[in-house]
Amino acid sequence: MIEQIRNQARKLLEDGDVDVVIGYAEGSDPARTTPVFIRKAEDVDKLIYDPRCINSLPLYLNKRHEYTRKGWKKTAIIGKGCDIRAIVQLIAENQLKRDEIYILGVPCEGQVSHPEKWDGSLHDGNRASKCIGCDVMTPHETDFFPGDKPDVDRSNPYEVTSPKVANLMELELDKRFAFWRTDFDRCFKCYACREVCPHCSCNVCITDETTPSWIDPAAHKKGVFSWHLTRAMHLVGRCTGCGECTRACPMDIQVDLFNQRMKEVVQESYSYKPGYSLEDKHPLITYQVDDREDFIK
Amino acid sequence: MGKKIEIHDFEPKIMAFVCKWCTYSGADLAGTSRMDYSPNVRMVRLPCSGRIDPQFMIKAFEQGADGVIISGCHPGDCHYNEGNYYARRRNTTFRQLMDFNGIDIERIEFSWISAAEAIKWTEVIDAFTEKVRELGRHPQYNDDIVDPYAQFLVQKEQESA
Amino acid sequence: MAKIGVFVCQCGNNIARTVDTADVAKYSSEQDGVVHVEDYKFMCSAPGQEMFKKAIKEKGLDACIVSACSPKMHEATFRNAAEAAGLNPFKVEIANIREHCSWVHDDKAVGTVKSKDLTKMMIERIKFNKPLERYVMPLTKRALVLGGGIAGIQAALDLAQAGVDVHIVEREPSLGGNMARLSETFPTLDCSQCIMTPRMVEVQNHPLITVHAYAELEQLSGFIGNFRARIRQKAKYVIDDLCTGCGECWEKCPFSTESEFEMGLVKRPIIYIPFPQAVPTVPVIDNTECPKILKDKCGLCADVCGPDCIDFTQQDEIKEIDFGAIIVATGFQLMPNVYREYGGWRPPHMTPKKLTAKQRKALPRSDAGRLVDVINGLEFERLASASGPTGGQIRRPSDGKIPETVVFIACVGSRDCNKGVEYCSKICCMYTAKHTMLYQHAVHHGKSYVFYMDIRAGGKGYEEFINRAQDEGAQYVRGRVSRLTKKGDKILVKGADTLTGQAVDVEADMVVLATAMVPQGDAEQVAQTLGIGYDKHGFFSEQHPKLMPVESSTGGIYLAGACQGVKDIPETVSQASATAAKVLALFSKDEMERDPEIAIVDQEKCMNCWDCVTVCPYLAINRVELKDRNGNFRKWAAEVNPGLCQGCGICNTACRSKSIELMGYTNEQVYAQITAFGGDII
Amino acid sequence: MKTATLNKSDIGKCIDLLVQSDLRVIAPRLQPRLDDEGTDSIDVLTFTEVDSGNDHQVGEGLLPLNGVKEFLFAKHEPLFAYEKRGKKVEIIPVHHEYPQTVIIGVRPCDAASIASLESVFSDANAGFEDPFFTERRSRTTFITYSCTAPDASCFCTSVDLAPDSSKGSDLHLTELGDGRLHVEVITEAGEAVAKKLEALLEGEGDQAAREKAGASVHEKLTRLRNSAPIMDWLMDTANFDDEMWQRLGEKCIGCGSCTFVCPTCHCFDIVDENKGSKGYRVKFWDSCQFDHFTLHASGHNPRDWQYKRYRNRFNCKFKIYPEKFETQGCVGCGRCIRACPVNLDITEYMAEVAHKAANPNAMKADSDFE
Repeated sequence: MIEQIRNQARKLLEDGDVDVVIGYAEGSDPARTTPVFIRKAEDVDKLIYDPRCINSLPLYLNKRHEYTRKGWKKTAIIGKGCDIRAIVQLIAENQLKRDEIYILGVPCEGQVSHPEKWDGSLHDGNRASKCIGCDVMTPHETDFFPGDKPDVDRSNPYEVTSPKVANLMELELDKRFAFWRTDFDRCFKCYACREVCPHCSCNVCITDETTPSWIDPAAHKKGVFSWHLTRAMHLVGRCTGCGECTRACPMDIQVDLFNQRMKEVVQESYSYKPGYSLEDKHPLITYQVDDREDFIK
Repeated sequence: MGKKIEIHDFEPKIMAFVCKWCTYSGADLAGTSRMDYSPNVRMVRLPCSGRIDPQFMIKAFEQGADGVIISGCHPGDCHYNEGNYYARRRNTTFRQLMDFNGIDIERIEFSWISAAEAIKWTEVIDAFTEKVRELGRHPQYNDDIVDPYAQFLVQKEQESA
Repeated sequence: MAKIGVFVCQCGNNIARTVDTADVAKYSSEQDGVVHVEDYKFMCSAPGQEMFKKAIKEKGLDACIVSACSPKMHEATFRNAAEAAGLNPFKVEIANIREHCSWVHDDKAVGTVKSKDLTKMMIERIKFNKPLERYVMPLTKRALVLGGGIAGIQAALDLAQAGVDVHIVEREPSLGGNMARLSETFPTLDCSQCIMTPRMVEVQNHPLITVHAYAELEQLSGFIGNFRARIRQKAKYVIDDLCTGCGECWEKCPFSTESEFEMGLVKRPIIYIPFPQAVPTVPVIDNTECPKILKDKCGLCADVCGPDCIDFTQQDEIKEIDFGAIIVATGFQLMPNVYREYGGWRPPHMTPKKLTAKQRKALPRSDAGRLVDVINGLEFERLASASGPTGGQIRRPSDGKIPETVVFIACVGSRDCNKGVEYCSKICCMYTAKHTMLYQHAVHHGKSYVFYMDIRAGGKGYEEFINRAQDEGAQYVRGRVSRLTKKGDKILVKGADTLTGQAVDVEADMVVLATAMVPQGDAEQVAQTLGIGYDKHGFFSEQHPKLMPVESSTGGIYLAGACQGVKDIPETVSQASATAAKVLALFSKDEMERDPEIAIVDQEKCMNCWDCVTVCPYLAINRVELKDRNGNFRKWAAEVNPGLCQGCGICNTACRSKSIELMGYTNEQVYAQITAFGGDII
Repeated sequence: MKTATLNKSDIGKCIDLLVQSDLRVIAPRLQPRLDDEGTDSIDVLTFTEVDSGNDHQVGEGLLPLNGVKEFLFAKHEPLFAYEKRGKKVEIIPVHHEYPQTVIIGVRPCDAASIASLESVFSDANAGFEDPFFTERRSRTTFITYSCTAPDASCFCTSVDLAPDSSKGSDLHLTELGDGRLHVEVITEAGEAVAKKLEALLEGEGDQAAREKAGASVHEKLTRLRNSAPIMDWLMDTANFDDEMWQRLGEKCIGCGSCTFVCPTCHCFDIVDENKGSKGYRVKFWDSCQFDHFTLHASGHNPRDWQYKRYRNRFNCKFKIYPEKFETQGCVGCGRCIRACPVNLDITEYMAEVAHKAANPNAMKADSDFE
């Protein structure tokens, strides 16, 4: 499979159809892989793909990484299904144009949840929870796909597969708060969750704003709580569930639980799943006259 | 008129974000009609419920608000046609988010109050004040979020000793 | 350092009774930035305002808080006073301590604490108030009326009589619209043409009105006061200025097709005017039918034309004209698809969209098995009209026989959630009653039955009119018709009388359907061209259902007539006049002044996700390209058009990067107000 | 130097003894977990305050996610409070608590970082003494524990440290492999703590066994780099614009994780947290990896692209620290490698620089970057 991808990448580079191929290469230790930018046809053999390739590469297509993209007119990118959802969402949000991107889709069998859990194979004990019930293991929007692309029914609603979300929802309110308080205690506001997010595309993040400073920059509870609430709120209906925010967190705060819960809410309330359509607008900037309002007096 | 205001041990602090066309005018009408309602509420006048950013609510709680009221025109009555529909969606999701964070969403009240519904305004304020009074001080926000450095202002005895 | 003045009003005893205003003033004076306080009996009185102005001038105040009544009462008063004293009016804020405090809390201690807090919140807020200048924009005093029916004609005449330059764009070759088709009008039964045609001629002759007949609006750009319309003048193949309207050409034309104006009941020539009284009386050549244009054969019309005004090489012409306001009066059509439900047959051109000659050929020509004598209301109007195909004699379409029994069916397609539209078409009860009368007057021995659901006759003289119809012989049966079938040369109407609970079968010679009024087939497209809202049926949405019923959601575009919702003629005419009044009000100034409390974009921060563009109810946000010093493209950014922005702030909230600020309600102002909260509550 | 031995199983008792003598004890501890965590979580081991000897992971080989720097250089703290009244601004002092603290189970790499931080915050090199840091440092005692299980990301030997180094330590423990620990008292503060633990300490330590144990761990390190030529290479200003900075750094996403987990990163920001007309002036951690870290008010940003920010970080560790503070900037704990979401590896930079320094005349690699 990876040979087909390499050949296609080689062809694209040789023909000058793309300036760069973004993919994965072996990392600095055996459990890790690293993003790589292939500019020359002879380098395509560096490309690999296996369950260690966790990174969400569309991150580099985000405008925040303008420098990386400097000089690239057309970019080929290796995408597993969930990453392609991120690309699709970026296009829907006008952060990217479809014709700037050449998507090399890969069939995916799931990803290991964290490099530290890699033991040479993928199994139930280390498969990321986002991969359970994934409907884009065969990706939906590709320019190249090795082999046949079977039709997949993607109409099913989003399903929360992380047991932690369900666990938390079952807890009493104050227990749930206590859980978050302990977790957020570790947060020192490095903003890795923001920087790895393919959808955080503001030029100036609201938390770096000082006029006014909605979110206190210090890592006390006030600052941490409002940061995580704001981050989650800004991703409502936009998060495509790559789970990178949790993986990137150096203190292992599971911030993507918020996103998963909100995806469930958005699905229940507005039957919307982000990352499947190049045109659809996300639910907070659209409305139906008969939206639910059971909480309104 | 003439309802004597009874001061309780705990008086909740309530912040209201209201649309200037409907709810603010409804509250004005309550005044013109000399209705009586709980004095615990402070209002921020905004052009439309669609202008109410979740950031406002987070900040209000950080400021020590025990409850927050959001109110605008009824669906279909928005002065700007659709602002309240966006507000409704934003609040549906924001409430769920707060709930998932373990923050009691009983402390966020959303209601549609038209410029004619002075009575509804007073009822909403009175009922919500009573509800929040029973809920008590905001346990999640008051204890360690409102003023993260309060303990630094008190000189500890052993230190001075 | 701010120099804030705080003016606490006692409002006689209205505030002072439950608020210790002196204490509020003292408390305010201790606040950061406050340099001047006053506590006065009536701030809004002349001496109060003088005191206010004097303090601004003498103390050099750069912001003022008036703690008094609701801003709805006196915000404008104090802002004007500030302006007179040389202070920017938007540096004045009202702390509402009357309606929101003294009048609702009957306890002086409580009222005083709350008043202090309300004032303090405003003091913190006003530190971030920016001085704002009202926008002044140019204004093109020319109005565009879309549609030349009665609504458009009325609006155009009203405007022109007030001295406004008006252009009417009508897509048919003649003005007149649907009203020109009517034979008589309810409830007075006066002749529609008699009241319509003089107005059409008046429009034609008015020096300030320009009629673009056989033309369509192709594109609209700009905003209130400054629209630019691209109008496509379809090729008529007849030179307007030369044509005398003598009629030689259309009388000699050897080819024909179904007449749109006559609802396909008769044929018209290929070079034609829709009806004899057409205005302008310039024929057009139907380029989908004309053999000269299609295959270069014939050309007889050019031969017979005296003034030699026929030009087969004519092309569509694009005109770009600037307007300041637009009145949309595109009217309605009758629901096109109901015939099939009732087994009826309709002339091919009445399919929803105009078909090409080829497509039309493919349609069955035969009426075998179809009920030709099931017609709709407008077709009946033509049959009853003295200028219609039958010269006013009511004869059925199939064989021209005078029908002895006519069944009228009300609510066809309307009030029908399953097959039609759910709304009540409103005028059908009245026109059905009128039809029975026209029929009874023409065929004295005839029998007419009306199957109805409810009679809705709310209007001046309307109920009386229904009674009169019944008195004149129309038999009203409350019930629905289940089926129409052919029985010999008659139509068997199977219905029910729900009042007696019995089945009612009528063998009718002709059936007239009171078909629902629906928007024009391309209404949604028109709305998108104009950038105005429309509902799920395609009716254009008004700005506010009660208070702004003739404004569209876009500033400077007004709605008249049935394009906004079902209406009868008097309502349409009054709405048309209302739009004219709105346009005149807009045009009454030389320049447009716009409220500065609108959104502005920090274009460097903008990350062009266009969420703001999506949420803006007024299409006030444009996408613009930013250039660097060398004129090269740098980035995209949003830009708010101050002419369109109404200051709702929805974009402000939708913007995640906070690159949009709503002036007057900026994030900093609200933030300051919130952070001032948290003191004593009671 | 005084030495002794201690049974490894008595560490819990040590903690209890220290807690009983009113000391704040900080030890590596696993965070509590929910019943069903799912596969996304990893074990969260952090230095946290413990209140008994039953709940700790001292000597279990793992490296805590956070360093110990947050106990000396707080994540955030107020400098003073202020209130604007009328035309005056009143400064209200804040009172910090500096409890006597013992941090137990500190790895040698983390302990070495304390020495580095000291030279930033309290040494004459910096020209300023940070009272918050020095106050805390003077009240904190470090009990280090020789590393037993370096992982694939560890590289302390590449920066002149060793898994059993006692640099920066007050009291040093080394496993002897027979269930006993070799105890070395290094400073007076260490001695004071040792005195409190006297009941558990026995006789003399076994210096030879300690050396042997240390050497055996030494061999487990796989990530070996030569850091010797790095500083000189960096001092050559021509190398500031070397192509490697862009080539290696282009995948960096600027998340700042590396700086926050780094035990020697010490940048902070100061803001006023306003609440109406009063508030606090607050100091909190900042990161050179953020785009606005060097953003000027004019809008100019000297480190305008991410690779320049990472270049700064590398320079800070291997040039600025040794040059300005005369101490090492990198202690080889490997946290930045573990934390990096895109596997940007500081040791790859080290290897590249060493290679370039060794081959100064080598042909310049065919660069993709202009």
